[in-house]
Amino acid sequence: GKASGRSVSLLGSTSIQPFAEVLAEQYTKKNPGHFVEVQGGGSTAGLQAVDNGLADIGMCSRELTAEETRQFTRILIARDGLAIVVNADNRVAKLSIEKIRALFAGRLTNWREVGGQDGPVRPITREEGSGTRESFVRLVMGKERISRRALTQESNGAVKELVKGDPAAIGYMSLGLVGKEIGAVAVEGAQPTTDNVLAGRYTLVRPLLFVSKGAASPAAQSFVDFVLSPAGQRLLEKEGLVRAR
Amino acid sequence: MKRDRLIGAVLLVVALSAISGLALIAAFIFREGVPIILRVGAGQFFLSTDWEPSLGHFGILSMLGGSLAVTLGAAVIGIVFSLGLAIVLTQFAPPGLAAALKPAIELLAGIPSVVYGFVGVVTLVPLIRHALGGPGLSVLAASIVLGIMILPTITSIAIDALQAVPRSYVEGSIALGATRWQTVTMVLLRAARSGIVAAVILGMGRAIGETMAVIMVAGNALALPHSLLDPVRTLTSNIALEMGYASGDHRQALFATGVTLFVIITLLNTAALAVSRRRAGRRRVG
Amino acid sequence: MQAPRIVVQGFTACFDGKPAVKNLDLEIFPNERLAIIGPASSGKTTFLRSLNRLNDLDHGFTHSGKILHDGKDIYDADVDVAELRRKIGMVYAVPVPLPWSIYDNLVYGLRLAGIRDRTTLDERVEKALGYAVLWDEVKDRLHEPANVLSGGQQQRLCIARVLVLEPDVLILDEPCSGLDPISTGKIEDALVALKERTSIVLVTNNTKQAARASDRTAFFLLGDLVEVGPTAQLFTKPTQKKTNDYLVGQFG
Amino acid sequence: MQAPRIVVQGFTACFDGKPAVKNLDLEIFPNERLAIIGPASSGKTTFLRSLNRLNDLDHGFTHSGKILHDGKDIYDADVDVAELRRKIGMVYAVPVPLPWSIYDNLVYGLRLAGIRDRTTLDERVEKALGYAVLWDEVKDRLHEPANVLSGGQQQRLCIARVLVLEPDVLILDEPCSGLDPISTGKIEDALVALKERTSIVLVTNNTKQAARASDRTAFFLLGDLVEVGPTAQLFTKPTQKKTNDYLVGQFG
Amino acid sequence: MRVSPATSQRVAVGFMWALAAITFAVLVFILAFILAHGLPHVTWSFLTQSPTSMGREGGIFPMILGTILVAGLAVLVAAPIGVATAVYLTEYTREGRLTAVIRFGADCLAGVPSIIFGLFGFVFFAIALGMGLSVLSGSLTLALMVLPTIIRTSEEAIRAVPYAYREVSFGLGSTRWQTVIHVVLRSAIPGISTGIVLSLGRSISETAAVMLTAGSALRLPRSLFDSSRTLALHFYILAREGISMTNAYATASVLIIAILALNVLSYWLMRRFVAKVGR
Ligand SMILES: Nc1ncnc2c1ncn2[C@@H]1O[C@H](COP(=O)(O)OP(=O)(O)OP(=O)(O)O)[C@@H](O)[C@H]1O
Ligand SMILES: Nc1ncnc2c1ncn2[C@@H]1O[C@H](COP(=O)(O)OP(=O)(O)OP(=O)(O)O)[C@@H](O)[C@H]1O
Ligand SMILES: [Mg+2]
Ligand SMILES: [Mg+2]
Repeated sequence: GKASGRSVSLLGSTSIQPFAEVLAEQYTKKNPGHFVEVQGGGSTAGLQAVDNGLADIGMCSRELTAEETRQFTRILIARDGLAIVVNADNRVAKLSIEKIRALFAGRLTNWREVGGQDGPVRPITREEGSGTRESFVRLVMGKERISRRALTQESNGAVKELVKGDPAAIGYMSLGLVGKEIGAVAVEGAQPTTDNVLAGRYTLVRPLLFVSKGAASPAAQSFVDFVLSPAGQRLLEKEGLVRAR
Repeated sequence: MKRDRLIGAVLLVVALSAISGLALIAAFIFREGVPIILRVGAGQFFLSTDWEPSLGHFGILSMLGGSLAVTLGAAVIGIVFSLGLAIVLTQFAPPGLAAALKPAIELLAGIPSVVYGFVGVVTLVPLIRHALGGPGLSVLAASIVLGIMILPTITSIAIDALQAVPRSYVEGSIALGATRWQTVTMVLLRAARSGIVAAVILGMGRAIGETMAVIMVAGNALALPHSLLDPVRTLTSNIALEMGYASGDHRQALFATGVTLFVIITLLNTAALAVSRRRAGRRRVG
Repeated sequence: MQAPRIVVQGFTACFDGKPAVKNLDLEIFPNERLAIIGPASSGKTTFLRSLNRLNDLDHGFTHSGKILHDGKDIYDADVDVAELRRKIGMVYAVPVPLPWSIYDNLVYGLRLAGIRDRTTLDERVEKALGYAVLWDEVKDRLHEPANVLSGGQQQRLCIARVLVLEPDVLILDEPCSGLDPISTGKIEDALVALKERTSIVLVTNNTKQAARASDRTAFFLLGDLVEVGPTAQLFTKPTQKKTNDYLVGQFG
Repeated sequence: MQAPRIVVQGFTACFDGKPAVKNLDLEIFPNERLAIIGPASSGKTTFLRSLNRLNDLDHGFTHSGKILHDGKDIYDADVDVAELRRKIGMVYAVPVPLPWSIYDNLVYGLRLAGIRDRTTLDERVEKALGYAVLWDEVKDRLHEPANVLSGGQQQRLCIARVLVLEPDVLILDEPCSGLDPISTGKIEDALVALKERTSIVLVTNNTKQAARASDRTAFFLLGDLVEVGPTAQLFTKPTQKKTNDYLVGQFG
Repeated sequence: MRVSPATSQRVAVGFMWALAAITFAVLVFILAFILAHGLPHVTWSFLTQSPTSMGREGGIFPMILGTILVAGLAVLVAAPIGVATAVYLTEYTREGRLTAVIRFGADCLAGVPSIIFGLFGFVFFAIALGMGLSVLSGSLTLALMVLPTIIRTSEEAIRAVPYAYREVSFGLGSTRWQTVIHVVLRSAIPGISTGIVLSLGRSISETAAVMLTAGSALRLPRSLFDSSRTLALHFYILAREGISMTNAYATASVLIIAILALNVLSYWLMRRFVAKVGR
């Protein structure tokens, strides 16, 4: 619910939610008596919640639209690489953006066409409205649409599980969550690493945002300050994200 | 006695308020959902397979097809298993064994749907992927999981229907030299037909309304399925998947999906009720 | 006297271990009408249902002793129970037409016995309805639902449904208990005609009906066969005090 | 002769418009045992249940005519029905102990009447059990569940449960129909003792019981009161042919 | 050749027994699968600690509390309304258009999918009534959802009380209300409780509706207006986000054991009820 006094409520992107939880945990440890409530729901839901007062801070894992930028205060808390992931047995190790787009659009339907083994391609996408998906569409798909035959999963974890089990699968997900059981391909020649993101070599990057309506409440501001502080940023980096600046 | 009348009035008010919940639900869902159907056009909304909310395309035909496919699949599995169980438990199992097995079926109904979905994803889906090909997440997987989930509903109503057949019919048939199985097929199933049909319809209602398990095992692709091994998205998963993110028209379109679901379920329930009422009516005459 | 059709020897029937019929000895002859009377719970129904093994349906049922049908124990393992039940036709206290047409009710037993030939079916149906004094009343509406018939007609239909199978023994459990005097009369008339063809065992709680409609009468009490003898004799000079007490209405 | 306790004047009772009791005139006197006999569906039960207005529970029930209890029409608007039902105590064909202890069954009516005092309750219970010839059998187990009693004991418990309320009239609907001869005898004995205290109306389907256990007998047929008179007279020389037919067992 | 009736019976019955065996094998498999993976991790500290780093570590105490609050409150709200409705339907009115309407409403409500309840709860309780994503929104939504079950089972339990009991009670001079309280409800209570326990089970298992109404906050709720995550939703999130499979299994085990316990309880109540009413 709507928080007051020394409590802050956050709602929004399920991609940011895990990190926000970790931040909240540390924050309340440092500031006893403070209370941080973190909820999922999705990037857009986060914006709405802020708009209708359901939450103090919205979490958004995509760039704001022009209209949204006018409505909300935007706070960049970190950046996240978007990894293109395939099964561990898949020989394909690098792809161009053009090829990725073709694979997800359903124009390329056999792994042989991109240098892999003979076999069908099964793109896995995220649900409509997810920040990850919108970033992916903006960064990769452009005007083209994701194939309607693509499997839709509602979380990074589910995408990962599916890619882990299915040799034909290709998906996209938060770089910080890839782990070792699946492969992340190099895009346009750049390996998906934090360093490459920082250096601007790996181009599939999206912002992770906090948004508030007007000026944040003092309690909310105090939490945001913590997140942007070196301690907060270090925490995020430990979780696999790329710091805001 | 006057006090009794007052109490009766109070209870009536409570009963009506309980039921007004339904009206309230209908009102809210319709208010949120109907406008967009009108705006997009019913033909477009129901008959187009193009669902691309970011571009303003709202067509739910794929989801209708998906719901239909998994519901029919679940019904087939549910019917076969439930009828078998109901017949065995009421006609062939020793009373002690039947009494021990019935709570087990109820337990099956108590398992949370997220658990069904989860177990389906980690066991059934890889099995299908390896044995039959395709992504595993499929109409087939969803049908099996849903079939198991609605089995308790169908079984328990079918058991009631079979038990409602007068014992004298069974005895009459057996005294004329029928085996138990002949009695089941020629007398019992015929006499209990409407009850069983009602059970199946209600079971299908359950299946079409189930959400979490389906999200996990159906694959949620937006295309109409061509085979049992294709992934599908159902009406319910569409709502649950996108609700969190939706705003504006998109959100309304999801409510419109809810309206569709609501109407389908209400039709199914009415059908089930009509079928079972016909049975009751007939019994009174007989 | 002819050889008995059914011989019951030391037969005991129990439900869940509790005896309902105790150590019964009784013979049923061809072409006789045997009435069984006795107060409630004296084991009359249990005995009848033992004759066509209908009690087997009850999981708590056990028995000892023998029931010989034409010399063969009906409880032997190699007996075809379905066949037996068609030979020992049973009619219940409440008429129970199956929820189908009159005709379907009548031919059900024949179809179960594997008879499919339409002409045979029709012939047998007409004959059985004749014996049950029902042909005239239903011949024009054989394909109407059986439950539109009156109670008395339904009961005669149930008798006809059994007669169609040409049973050796016809057993009836209080067949007139729900009927009016006129229907009762018709059924009693039918029984007179039928005894030419089968043995009849009639359980009745109406002693006057037993007196009217039987050749011999057996008196059951609490699972025991107290006395059996020619009807006229049993009603006028019973040999047992209990029989006398029952007949004068001391209890029951 | 004393003034009648109950006067029934031109009373007709209908269910869904169909009369079950027609234009009945009958008087019930203090300290008498009135038996009501008649075949099934002749309106005996309907009449009894009209006396304590239990028929009111049935939505299809309508009535005309009067039933006066101590001069006051029981169907008047200002009658306290609960009070009336305690004054006209009813016993049913099947013993229905409520699923509680024997004691709780017995004091339920008193508690409803607002009596809470433990000593009064205990006294009344003991007295009522005495009249119902049950005290000795249950005095040591008043707090056991009532349904562990035998059928006959349960029925006497039901009688005691009514007697506790010290009713003006005790109405019994075939109270012995499910009981053995010994229990039946005990209940008939209890009725003899009770007539000193209340009027008794006993519906029975056993004409011999009516002959044994009543002072006057009324014969109902299809909703009509055919004949009423002293028991000895009605059974030996009935004035109506129908009564005679019924008594010799022509029908029923 | 005509297959003999005895043979076809043997084949058919064999087939149906096989179906029954498969069904129970599935049940046993699901239970064993979850419990085998999860039970070893269900420790005292797992039950009593708060989760850390999204539930990757730590326990599930806030979810246990949240589940108890959301499901308990739902039943607390629904039970009196449901029982009162059942009493009205069975004791205070006769069958007619009104009862038909009420029953039809209840039947429809019973068929409405939980996701629709979720949608409704979200727009009505959370937004229109301003309760936000909270324990209260969630439990009121669930209350509406389990109401039909409670009405139905209470009605059945009440109808199973022999009509003769009521006649006896009226015959001894009771009013309708006294009969309802002293005779009808007293006898029907075990049956009614069965329905209530089953509803509790349904509330605990529900995921879609609570996800949209009670939210998914990980912290202990401080009041009914705070969001709280239930066990079922926690399990879903742990498993789907791939946060921690061991904790997911352990959470599911706790959930399953709670459901098992409730089923045993309802079974026991039902046995008592049958013994009492003597059906
Ligand atoms: N299916 C059964 N299970 C258990 N006990 C039974 C069963 N059928 C009969 N009994 C018991 O067996 C005894 C004899 O009952 P039975 O029905 O044979 O008597 P009856 O003479 O036919 O009585 P009625 O005149 O009431 O029909 C009774 O004590 C009865 O309770
Ligand atoms: N509650 C009711 N609703 C409709 N009709 C009823 C009701 N009670 C009795 N009747 C009808 O009223 C008539 C008289 O029935 P009643 O029960 O009074 O007869 P009875 O003499 O007590 O018969 P029995 O000896 O079978 O108990 C019957 O035709 C019966 O069908
Ligand atoms: Mg009998
Ligand atoms: Mg009666």
